[in-house]
Amino acid sequence: MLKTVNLTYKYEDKTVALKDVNVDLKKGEIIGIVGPNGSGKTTLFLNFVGILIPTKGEVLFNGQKVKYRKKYLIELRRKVGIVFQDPEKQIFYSRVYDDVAFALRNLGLEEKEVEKRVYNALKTVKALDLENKPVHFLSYGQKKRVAIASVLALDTEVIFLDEPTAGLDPYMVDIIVDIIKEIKRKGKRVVISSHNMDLIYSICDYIYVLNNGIVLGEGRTKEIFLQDEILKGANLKQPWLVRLHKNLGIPLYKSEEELYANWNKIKL
Amino acid sequence: MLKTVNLTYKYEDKTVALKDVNVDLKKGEIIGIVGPNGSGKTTLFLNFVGILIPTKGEVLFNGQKVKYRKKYLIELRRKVGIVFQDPEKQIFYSRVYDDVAFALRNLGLEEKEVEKRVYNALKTVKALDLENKPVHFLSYGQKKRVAIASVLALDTEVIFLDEPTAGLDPYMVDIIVDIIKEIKRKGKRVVISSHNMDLIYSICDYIYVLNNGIVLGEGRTKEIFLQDEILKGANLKQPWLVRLHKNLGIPLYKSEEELYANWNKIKL
Amino acid sequence: MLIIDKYAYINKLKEVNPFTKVIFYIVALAVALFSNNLYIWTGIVIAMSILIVVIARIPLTIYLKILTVPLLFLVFGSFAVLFSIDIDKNNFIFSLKVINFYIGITEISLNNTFMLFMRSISTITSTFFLILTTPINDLIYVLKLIRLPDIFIEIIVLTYRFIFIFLKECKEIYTAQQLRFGYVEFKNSLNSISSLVACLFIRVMKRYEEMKIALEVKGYNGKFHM
Amino acid sequence: MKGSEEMLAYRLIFLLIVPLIVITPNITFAMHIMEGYLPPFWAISWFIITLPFIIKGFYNVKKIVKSEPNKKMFLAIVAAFVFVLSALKLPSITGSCSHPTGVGLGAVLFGPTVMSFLGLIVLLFQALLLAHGGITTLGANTFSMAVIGPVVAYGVYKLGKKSGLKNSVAVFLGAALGDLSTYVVTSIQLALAHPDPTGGILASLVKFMSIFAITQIPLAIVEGIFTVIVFNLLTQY
Repeated sequence: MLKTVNLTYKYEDKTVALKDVNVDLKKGEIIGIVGPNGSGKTTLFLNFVGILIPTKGEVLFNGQKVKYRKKYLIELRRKVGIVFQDPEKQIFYSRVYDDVAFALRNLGLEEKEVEKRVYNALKTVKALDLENKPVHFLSYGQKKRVAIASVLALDTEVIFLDEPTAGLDPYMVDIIVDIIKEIKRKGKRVVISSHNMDLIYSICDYIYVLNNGIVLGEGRTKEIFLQDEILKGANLKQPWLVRLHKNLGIPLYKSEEELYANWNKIKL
Repeated sequence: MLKTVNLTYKYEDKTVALKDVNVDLKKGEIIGIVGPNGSGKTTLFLNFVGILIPTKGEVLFNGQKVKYRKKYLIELRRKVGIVFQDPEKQIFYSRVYDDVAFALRNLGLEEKEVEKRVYNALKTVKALDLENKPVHFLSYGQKKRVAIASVLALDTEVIFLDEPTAGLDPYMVDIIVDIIKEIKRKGKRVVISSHNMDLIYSICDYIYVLNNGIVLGEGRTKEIFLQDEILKGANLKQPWLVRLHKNLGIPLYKSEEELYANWNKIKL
Repeated sequence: MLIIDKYAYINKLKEVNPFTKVIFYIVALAVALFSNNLYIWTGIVIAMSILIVVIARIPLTIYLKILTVPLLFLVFGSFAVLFSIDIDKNNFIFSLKVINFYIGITEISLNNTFMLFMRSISTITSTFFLILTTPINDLIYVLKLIRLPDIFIEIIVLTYRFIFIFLKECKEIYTAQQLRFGYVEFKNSLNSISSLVACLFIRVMKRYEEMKIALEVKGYNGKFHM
Repeated sequence: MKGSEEMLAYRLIFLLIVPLIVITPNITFAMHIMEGYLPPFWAISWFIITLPFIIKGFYNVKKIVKSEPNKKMFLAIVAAFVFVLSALKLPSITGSCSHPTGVGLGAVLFGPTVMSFLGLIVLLFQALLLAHGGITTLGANTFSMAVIGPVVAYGVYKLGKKSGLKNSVAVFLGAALGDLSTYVVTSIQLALAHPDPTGGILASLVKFMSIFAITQIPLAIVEGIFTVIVFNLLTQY
């Protein structure tokens, strides 16, 4: 699996973006990375996929140090994929099919295999009907799904999703959540960064809290969101289920369905 | 005040973006326009400020039909301002001060008046310290505040905010909420579009629900969010306070503080 | 946003094989360009208009609207061809004296202008047939068939994608400026349009940096496959 | 009798020139020769004349792309940028609008050799997406806008810099003269294709040039100023 060991990353102008970060993806199946804007989430992701090279410390993949040679990186990225926040910046073709096929063709896969994978990926994100539409006619949510499909097609073991629900309406958010659950069901590991604490709380099982490039805290979802100082340190809010627990003394539930199911017990 | 009467807007290619829309800003002090991506919210805003000209129906300003002459539009836009979602596309100058002064200078205001207004606006958005910073060093949240300040400087009677909290972390969202409340306190009318139902629920007093260019429903905040069919028709979710009310039968509160304050009564 | 592009994807002839359409277009264009026959030209104009409006179902209003641009050009551009200046009045079939010379129309220029007008309008309607019924993505497929160099096609593919991104950005920036009175008079208009372009340029370059990362992640190795 | 005929003539000229001034910039044709406007001989000739420049540009592009594959995307970004630029409206003194050619800005920012190849692509998209220019006139338009314009703009800019002119003056001259040279070439192309029946090519050239002088000199000046402001803004970043 993938992890960082004392990862420090400085920009060219010496500002520290990440400092002694230890993140281990083994710890959860859907891992949440939370922190305010500019806390270093995206920089961390870029270190994980070998786009940025750590200034100090390292990234380990299956126990081995990641090597920054072209060949090694190609292999790494067959195992580790990333979907960036803005779909417009990762879609290069105006034909949806060609765009989802892009990475596969770069790997030199046979056209038959490419086709199978493209359709599978489009099916997973429920976008099979978009195949023949030009990208510039797609809505933001549709583009987002196409961007996710391009990475799914690679069939990586790990997928990083940077703000997968930013700018989407509640219905689209649900669709993305379904896709994430589907990816997990296929046995892949998912890492999500998001500002939506309710979303993170409901789907992640392990959380890292980041601020100013430092990991302020980590832990299983329910535990970490109970630690006020850590959240405050990162200017974050608790999910509403946690706030209810804190303010009203009712038990902490992972989902609202759980709360509803146990409501009678609470009332008594 | 501003309102639309049977406003229909068709794009050049004849697709209908808005159909018989009646929105009256008199109905609330902070008005929420909710609906999924592509439901016509932004198109509606652009009709309100005279950028788009209705295909049928009209926009009334203080009881008069809006006229699409240059002079009239200048007057209209001195009274009605709009802040778009992406701040990057509304900041044209590299110095914050110059950018906030842009509209004022275009109107030919005296430099002394310009200065007063710029500082006032920057103060309202808590960005006085950014005055001399080059824009490209600002964070996303800071740019958002500068974009809001540029419109506040015009001292309009109405301000439209298109997705004011999209992409912001929870802390920044709170700051924006404070700014919105401050704007309201100054006696201005605020119209917000947002996907964040909890936000809309907590700060708006009147809501229009839009889908496919049609107003599916309107009403005072508490009432509209109780109407399941309308929300479902627009693929929207209820705010969690409303969900609690619906699923657990506890009274409907406008804010979580209210819920906490009344908790003992509920328990009994 | 670009109305021609929009209809290229939704017209009723979209599904016709693009190669067939391109061949048909080239033949029509060649005939229109090389012939000198009024009837052939008229025939082409009528045939293309029927194909566009009746068969492909492009709304007549839209068709006429996009035709007005070249028509205006044609009308005004033809003045220079139509009128001549001479000191001898007898060369003209119609003329007016201006100070010491005559401005007028000769029989040849009248004939030339008319022929020019007809040739233009028949090639224009031919081109309109192609661009209104064939999406760029289909044309790119044809370019591949005729084995145009890869780099050429790849740059076309990418440019096509970027045009829409930048147009949208440009429009949004323009609207924001317009709402802040950026275009109320000549001087500030010029300043605003300049800052729009500068702003767009900065964004474009930033986007390039960000897209390079996306390219690398996707294992780009120097070729945009199709 | 004679007097009234003269009056009529002045009125006629007035009637011709006023709409030209008002409409020309609005419909932006001045820089593009429209579809079918050149007879076959000239349409083909200009393709042949332009071809070597395109091939040269193509090989330059190939070389750039080979040493730096990411530049492929960069070139497309530049092409799209220039396309969008040419779809913008520049304000003009008469109150109407015109589109910048972007020739000067593009040439000064990215160099002239690349522009000849990218110019072809931009013109192709203008013909396909906007119905500006045309397929039969693509050769002629590429020659005036993508070959001559950028070379003049870049040459004047470099020369200006070398002879110690202020940067903004050099940019202005480059952009404005690049613009004008495009129009001069366009006039020549039109005059060659449509010689005056009484005065020949030269008379025809005078006619086309005088139309462009009325409409394009102010526009070239505006484009020059525009390019300078853009340039200054960019250096602030």
